[in-house]
Amino acid sequence: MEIIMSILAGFLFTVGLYLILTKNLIRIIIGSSVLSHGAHLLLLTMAGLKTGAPPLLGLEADTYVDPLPQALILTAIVISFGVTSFILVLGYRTYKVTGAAETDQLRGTDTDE
Amino acid sequence: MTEIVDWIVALLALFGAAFSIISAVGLLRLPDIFTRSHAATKAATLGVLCVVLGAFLFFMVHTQTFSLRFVLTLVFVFVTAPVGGHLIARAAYNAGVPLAEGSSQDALSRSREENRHYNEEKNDNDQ
Amino acid sequence: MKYNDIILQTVTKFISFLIFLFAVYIFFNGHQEPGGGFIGGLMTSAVLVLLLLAFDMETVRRALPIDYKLMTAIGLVFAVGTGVGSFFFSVPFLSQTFGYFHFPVLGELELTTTLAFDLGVYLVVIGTAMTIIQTIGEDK
Amino acid sequence: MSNWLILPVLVPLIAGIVALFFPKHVTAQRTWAFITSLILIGVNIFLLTYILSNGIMTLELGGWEAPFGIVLVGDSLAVLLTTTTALVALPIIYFSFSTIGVEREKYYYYAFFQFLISGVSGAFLTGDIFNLFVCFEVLLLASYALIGHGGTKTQLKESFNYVIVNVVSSAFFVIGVAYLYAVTGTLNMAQLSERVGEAGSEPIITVIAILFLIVFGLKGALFPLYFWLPGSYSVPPTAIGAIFAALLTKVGIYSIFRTYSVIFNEDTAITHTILLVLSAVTMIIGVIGAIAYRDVKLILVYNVIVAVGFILFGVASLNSDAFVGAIYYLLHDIVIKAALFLIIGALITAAGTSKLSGMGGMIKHHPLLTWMFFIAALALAGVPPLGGFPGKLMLVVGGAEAGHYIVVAVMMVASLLVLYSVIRIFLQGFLGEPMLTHAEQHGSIKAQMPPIVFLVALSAFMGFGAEIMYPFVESAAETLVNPRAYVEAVLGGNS
Amino acid sequence: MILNAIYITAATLVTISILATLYRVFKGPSMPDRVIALDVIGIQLISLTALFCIILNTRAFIEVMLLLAILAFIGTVAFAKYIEKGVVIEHDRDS
Amino acid sequence: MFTILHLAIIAPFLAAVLVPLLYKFIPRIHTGWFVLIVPIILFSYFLSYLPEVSGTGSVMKTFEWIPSLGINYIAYVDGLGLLFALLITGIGALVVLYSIYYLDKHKEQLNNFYTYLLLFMGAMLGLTLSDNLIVLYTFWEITSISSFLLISYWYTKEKSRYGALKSLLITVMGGFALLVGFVLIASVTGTYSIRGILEASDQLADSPLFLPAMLLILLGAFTKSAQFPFHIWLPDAMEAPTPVSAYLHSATMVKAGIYLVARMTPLFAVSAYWFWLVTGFGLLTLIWGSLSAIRQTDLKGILAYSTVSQLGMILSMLGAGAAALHYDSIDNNAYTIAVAAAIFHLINHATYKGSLFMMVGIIDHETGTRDIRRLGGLMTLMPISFTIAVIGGFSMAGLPPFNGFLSKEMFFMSMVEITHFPQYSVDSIGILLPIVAWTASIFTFVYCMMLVFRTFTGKLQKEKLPTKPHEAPFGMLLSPLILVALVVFIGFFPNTLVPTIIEPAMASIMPELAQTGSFGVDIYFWHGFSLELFMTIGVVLLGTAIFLALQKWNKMHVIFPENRLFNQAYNRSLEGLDRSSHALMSWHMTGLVRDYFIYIFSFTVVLLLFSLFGTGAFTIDVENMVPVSPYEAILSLVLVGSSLILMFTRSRLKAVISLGALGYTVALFFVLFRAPDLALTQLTIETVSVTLFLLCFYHFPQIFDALKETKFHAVNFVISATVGLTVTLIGLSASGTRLFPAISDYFLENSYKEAGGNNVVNVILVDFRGFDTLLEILVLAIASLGVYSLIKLRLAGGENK
Repeated sequence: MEIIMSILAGFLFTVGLYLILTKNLIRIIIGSSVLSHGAHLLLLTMAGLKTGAPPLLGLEADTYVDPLPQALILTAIVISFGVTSFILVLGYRTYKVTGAAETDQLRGTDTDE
Repeated sequence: MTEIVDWIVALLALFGAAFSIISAVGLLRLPDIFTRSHAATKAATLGVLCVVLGAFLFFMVHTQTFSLRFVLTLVFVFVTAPVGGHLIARAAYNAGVPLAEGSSQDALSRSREENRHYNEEKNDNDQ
Repeated sequence: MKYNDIILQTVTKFISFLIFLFAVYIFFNGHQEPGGGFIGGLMTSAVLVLLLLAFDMETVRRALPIDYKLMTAIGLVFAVGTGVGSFFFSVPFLSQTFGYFHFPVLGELELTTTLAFDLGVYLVVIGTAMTIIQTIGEDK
Repeated sequence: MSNWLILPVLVPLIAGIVALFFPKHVTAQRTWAFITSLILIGVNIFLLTYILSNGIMTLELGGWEAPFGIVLVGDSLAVLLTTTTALVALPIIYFSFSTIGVEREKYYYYAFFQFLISGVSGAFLTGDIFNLFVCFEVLLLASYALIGHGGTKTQLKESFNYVIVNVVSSAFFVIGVAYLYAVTGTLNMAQLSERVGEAGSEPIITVIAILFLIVFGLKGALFPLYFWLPGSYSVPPTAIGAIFAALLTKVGIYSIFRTYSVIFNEDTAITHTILLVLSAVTMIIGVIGAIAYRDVKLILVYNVIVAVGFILFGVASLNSDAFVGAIYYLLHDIVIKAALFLIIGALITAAGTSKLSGMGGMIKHHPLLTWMFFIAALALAGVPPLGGFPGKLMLVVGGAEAGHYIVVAVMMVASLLVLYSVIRIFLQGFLGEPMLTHAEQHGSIKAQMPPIVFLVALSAFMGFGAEIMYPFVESAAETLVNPRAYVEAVLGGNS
Repeated sequence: MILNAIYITAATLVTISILATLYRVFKGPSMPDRVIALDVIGIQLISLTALFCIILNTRAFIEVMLLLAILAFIGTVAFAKYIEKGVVIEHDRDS
Repeated sequence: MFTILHLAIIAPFLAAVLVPLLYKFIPRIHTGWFVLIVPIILFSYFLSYLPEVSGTGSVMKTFEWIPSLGINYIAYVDGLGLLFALLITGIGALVVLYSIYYLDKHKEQLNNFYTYLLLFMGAMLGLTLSDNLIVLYTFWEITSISSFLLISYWYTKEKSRYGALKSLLITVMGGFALLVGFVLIASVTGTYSIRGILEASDQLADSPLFLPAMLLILLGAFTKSAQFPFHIWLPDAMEAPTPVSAYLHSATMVKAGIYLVARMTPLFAVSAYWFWLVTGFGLLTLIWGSLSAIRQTDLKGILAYSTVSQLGMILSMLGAGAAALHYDSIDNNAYTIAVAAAIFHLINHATYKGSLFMMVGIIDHETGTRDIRRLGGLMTLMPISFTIAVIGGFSMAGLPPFNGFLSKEMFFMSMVEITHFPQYSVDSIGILLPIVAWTASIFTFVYCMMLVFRTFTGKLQKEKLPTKPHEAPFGMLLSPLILVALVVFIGFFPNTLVPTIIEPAMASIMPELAQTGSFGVDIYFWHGFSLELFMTIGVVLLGTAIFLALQKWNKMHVIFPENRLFNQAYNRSLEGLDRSSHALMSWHMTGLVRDYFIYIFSFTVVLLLFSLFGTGAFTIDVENMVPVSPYEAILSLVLVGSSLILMFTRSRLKAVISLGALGYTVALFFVLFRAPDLALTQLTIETVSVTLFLLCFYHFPQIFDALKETKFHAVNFVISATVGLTVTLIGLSASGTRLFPAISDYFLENSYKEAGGNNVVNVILVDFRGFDTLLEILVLAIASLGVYSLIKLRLAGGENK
């Protein structure tokens, strides 16, 4: 399973980065979202996919899975939500103000004023 | 007792899975959006009903807990699935998605004419 | 022509109340079962989003006149406040404590300072999600 | 007592939160920001002196013992940096009063600013690698908000690139943490240090070290990861550009300092060679950039990159002299970059353009500004006895000690070209035929002078008063050379 | 043991149907088709989660099921409104 | 301790701070008068040191500045230092006096001028009176900078700025070399104190760093002293006001290099490289400078090249003097004469060159031009100036009875003497040395004659002069008159200088020899019909011939075409640097974020894969892995499928739908891996995000729907796939190398006991790692406020439509 998960994470990275490498703003934003999914899955995998109960002590199981990475991923998910929403708005503001839907239209800092 | 329930649960699970498959096949094979919507909502809800019921029984027997949340889930699915199906179908119709070729009549054709101007998002519909 | 979303709106009225209760439940139960401030907050925002979807910005605003930016700030105050308290008790920053109290009607209940912290999280999450959605929605 | 250690993070945090409640009262916002920055400086200086006499200070947040909870570690290096941060924040805030514009001030400018400071201080203090990530996100989000703040065309053009690059680097940060956790099973830097030490020269750790180098290099604008920097630092208003140039890359560099001295100190052959080569190339590419452009902002921005190379050269040299040099340089660079950005901001205000070709003879109407720039430029190039010198000297000493003569030579050439690049601004912008008569001046810069003078004086103090700073710098370098003390302070030496 | 095998088979079947539904998301041809497919995926996910609960013998995911039900609905509504009107949240419906 | 000596040294700096105030508040009095006090007081103060340092004495006062870095301000007055201190303050006083008349108080920005000048004076004093190398270096850089400021004093002139930049770049380059050289020395000897280093000189001599350190220090000295080929900055520095030239280029700035060479002689003179480099470059500069001087038409240009040339001469003498250090005692050590000659000439050069510069300044001031093609016949109009010019010029040419003659004789003598030196193969090729010296002297004679006669004799061309020429006011003539008086005085009574100044200075240069007795220097006009005398006569005869011939042809440029090789090299390299760096930058800084990512990812991948396989870190550990269930495999396919849709879709709505599907699948994976909280969060966030995407789509344009240019991009794919592969490989290796147990058991154990929570993940979030969460909600808050201000705050310069 670790192999599959690692490959999956790698695959999500591939897709995310491929999208980021395109010039289209929306695709880039979506790419960043995919990328963070990949990172989260990898973090989960790296913590070890131990068999055990979910870390709820109320279940009174013998073994539990590692709760720490879950907390970390939760933090990371929430952060990437914040970032994604910001970048989304940034993207459309950029489009509205500069008229650029592709990053190659965002070149040149000195054409202002 | 537990054994029997377990078998029932297994059976329910299989049924649910079968419904699920049916709905998926329906979704794949049926000719247009409206018929597909039918397959989706009907079959899937039934599938979910079976499986969740199974789980409900399973835990009732194994952990002696009666979890209201299973029921709540079912209620939710049953309340929302038709509304969702309705909304999409209406949206599809208003967005001008064509009916299957064999459809005999389009009951809402007049209202569709009136709604032309809402269809600016054509590009969303595949090329 | 206008669409009437009677079906949607009726269902929403019913459902959103249920979800909200569920969200509050999940929030309070977060220390023992899956849930907590984040999920509770997000679910509450989901309710609000549903309301916005079914009705419209103005209607919802009239029904719930909340400044979500302020809500975010208040949430932060809650979260930071539990930490600042530690200065007065000379325990490390953000130390949380809990105890079991007996209440007349409810019986034995656990009360923790983390609840205040989590409430902060809850408020911030709602505030954030709704500020974002509202500002985008309002943008012409 | 140890709770004091949270204050460098908490003070700006609370300041920012409180500022959220009255966004439209500009005067109140200003006063509040100013007062809290003053408090922040006081707190930091107190901590600094306290640490110097009592040794490394730790704060186990929430009262959870060290490897399990999050621990803040205040060693000299960290607190020196937070202090410098506070010292730079104050003048920049003051500078903002007159330059940033009331509109921006009404839209949470000071709150973002304070959150940025909070995140930066947190990144300096934290002793937990994941918490470092979170602190990074705080400062990044604040920087995203600031870089696009106001939403002018140029700003938006660059902010998107900036944000997306940092999003990618954050993703890499997360997977770096993931790998590290897989191999070592912990997040606490002190315990990481121990465990990596026990593991010996495990090759996978080297790979992870390099991944972290890339992640921090991206934040720190190391070659070849600096591409995002020039655009994004040159577009926002001066005050924002100043705080970015002063602090943001430094956080990345600090993280390299920290991780490479505390955690990845076992197998240095590969990592530090890479670091050495990269630092040299970074210097070169930075000066090339600084020379290539005729836009004052861009010239300065590329100088930010040069400094990155200089400082990392100290890390790559791996001896205590080099570390002393790197820390001196790092601290001074924070101050001088802020100063130069503010000066350039005032210059642009006065000249109405950022192009060198459009300005000249500023000395005629703005002699004080001229001399401030001149001194700052010399300090930047490391001309004694100004503030840049002790750092540069010790870097050379350390580099020579380590036998990296070629890089020392590169560094000297780079310094010369740095001087060339800024002196050109002086010659064309400040000297030369005045382009504008007094009546044509584009705006008064009187209100902008106090922070500039303060920062330049601070920079000069860092040169003349190098002796006063030395004990702090030395003990900071000590923790880098010998991370044992750090580990023991955190883990209590018993685990 | 055989029970477990049955559960796993059921789970596998449901996953296969998800995969099939995903094909509909991919294929379209119209946007509402995709949305319907997504809605179905949501519902199938509920089934799958319930099966996981059984397989893993844990009650931990009941909330997940409930949430899936809620969110699938919200998602569907949002998509439907978007397709129909181009705008998800109206500013003021009465004006 | 901070003593009066320290105070004296930095006094000019303190005065420099006062100057702007004086200028501002007492505008009626020429600021120069106030400034004049400083060098006069200092001069008399340093005179008081004469008795103390006579012989081998010295005074040392330590002020601890940055002791931790080994930087102490040690003021050290010995013969050499005092000589310079007196020159600096003495000539300084005269220059200030001169400038009071030269610079108009209404037209000039005197505050700037005197601030720079005082800065410079202080720097020179500090430089020559410091025992600590770093402090010396500090002052060294300040001289470069203040001379930069002085040269660019008339800042509106393009040429001033050009000259200033040139001198700054060249001298600072030398300065940096010097710094590294000092550091190298200190890394061997462990101290920055010159005293200490001299004591450890044996240690240094054996070190492999000896040669690099020496070369670096020489580079510093040569650039400062305008030695070939670094002399190019000096002629351009003539753009400075003439008092500045008189000061910097006669007595101070350029002599700093000489000072350094003299200072370092005891340390490095044991090396053959030192001998040949110093002597060789000195002579090369001497001849190059004198040849170049002839080509000049600008009076100051002539003086500039003459300075270059004379400096070369002094340096060559110092180089030759290195031979003396190969002997243990003064007896039978004929080479000490070279050192004596060097010091003597140093003083002489300061006197006559100072007066000549001032004379040129007067001419410039009174006639409005310095071009010798327009000048001529001023003798009758400006008799006093003419006298000054004659004395100064003849002294420079080496004619009796002036001091220049004496030192020139000694120069010849030492050059002849050095050919007898038995080492370094001087006996074979050394014969070149006197020949070069002699040839150069001929040209020196020629340009001196040009200077004097082309200006003052011949026909007066009034129509070519911008202003009507007349003699300068007395105040302006005073300083040069004092200097020429010195020229004459020293010429007649050279031996007054010997015990007071020359011998103590020699003792500093040759400290070990000085221990063995007196140098016994005796300078006199007539020492029989020696070789030197014939050399001088030859110089005069041939020089006169050439001068007259040149006079007749008047086309010296035909014989000596203007050679601007090194200037062009400098200009071209700066231009080239500018252009190529611009080209390089615009080539790779395309402004396109995709390109940047390509660079970044390529770099990342190369580095990571290299280290992964290079160090043998790659392992796969199949042992401890969790088995795969069929539905897990299929679920993975779902994930792959939905991301593939994302990758190739052309419709943004399709993209968002599949993004939603992807997110839901990820949530399901969280369920699979027993993370209920994660699954819940992921689901809600995914839904809210999808809503957000849909909301934002309203604001994106219609054309945006069909995502343009979606054709498969092979390069992008290869790069992203490699990154993905790397991530996978490292992931496999990392999960295959679990070295330690995770710390998480603690959380499981203590979650209920200590924190009262059963949901460990939640307890970690709000309690164990509550700080993370605190900052995390801060992130959220910033994001929302950021979004708010992005949308609501629209400043001018935004919004296209």
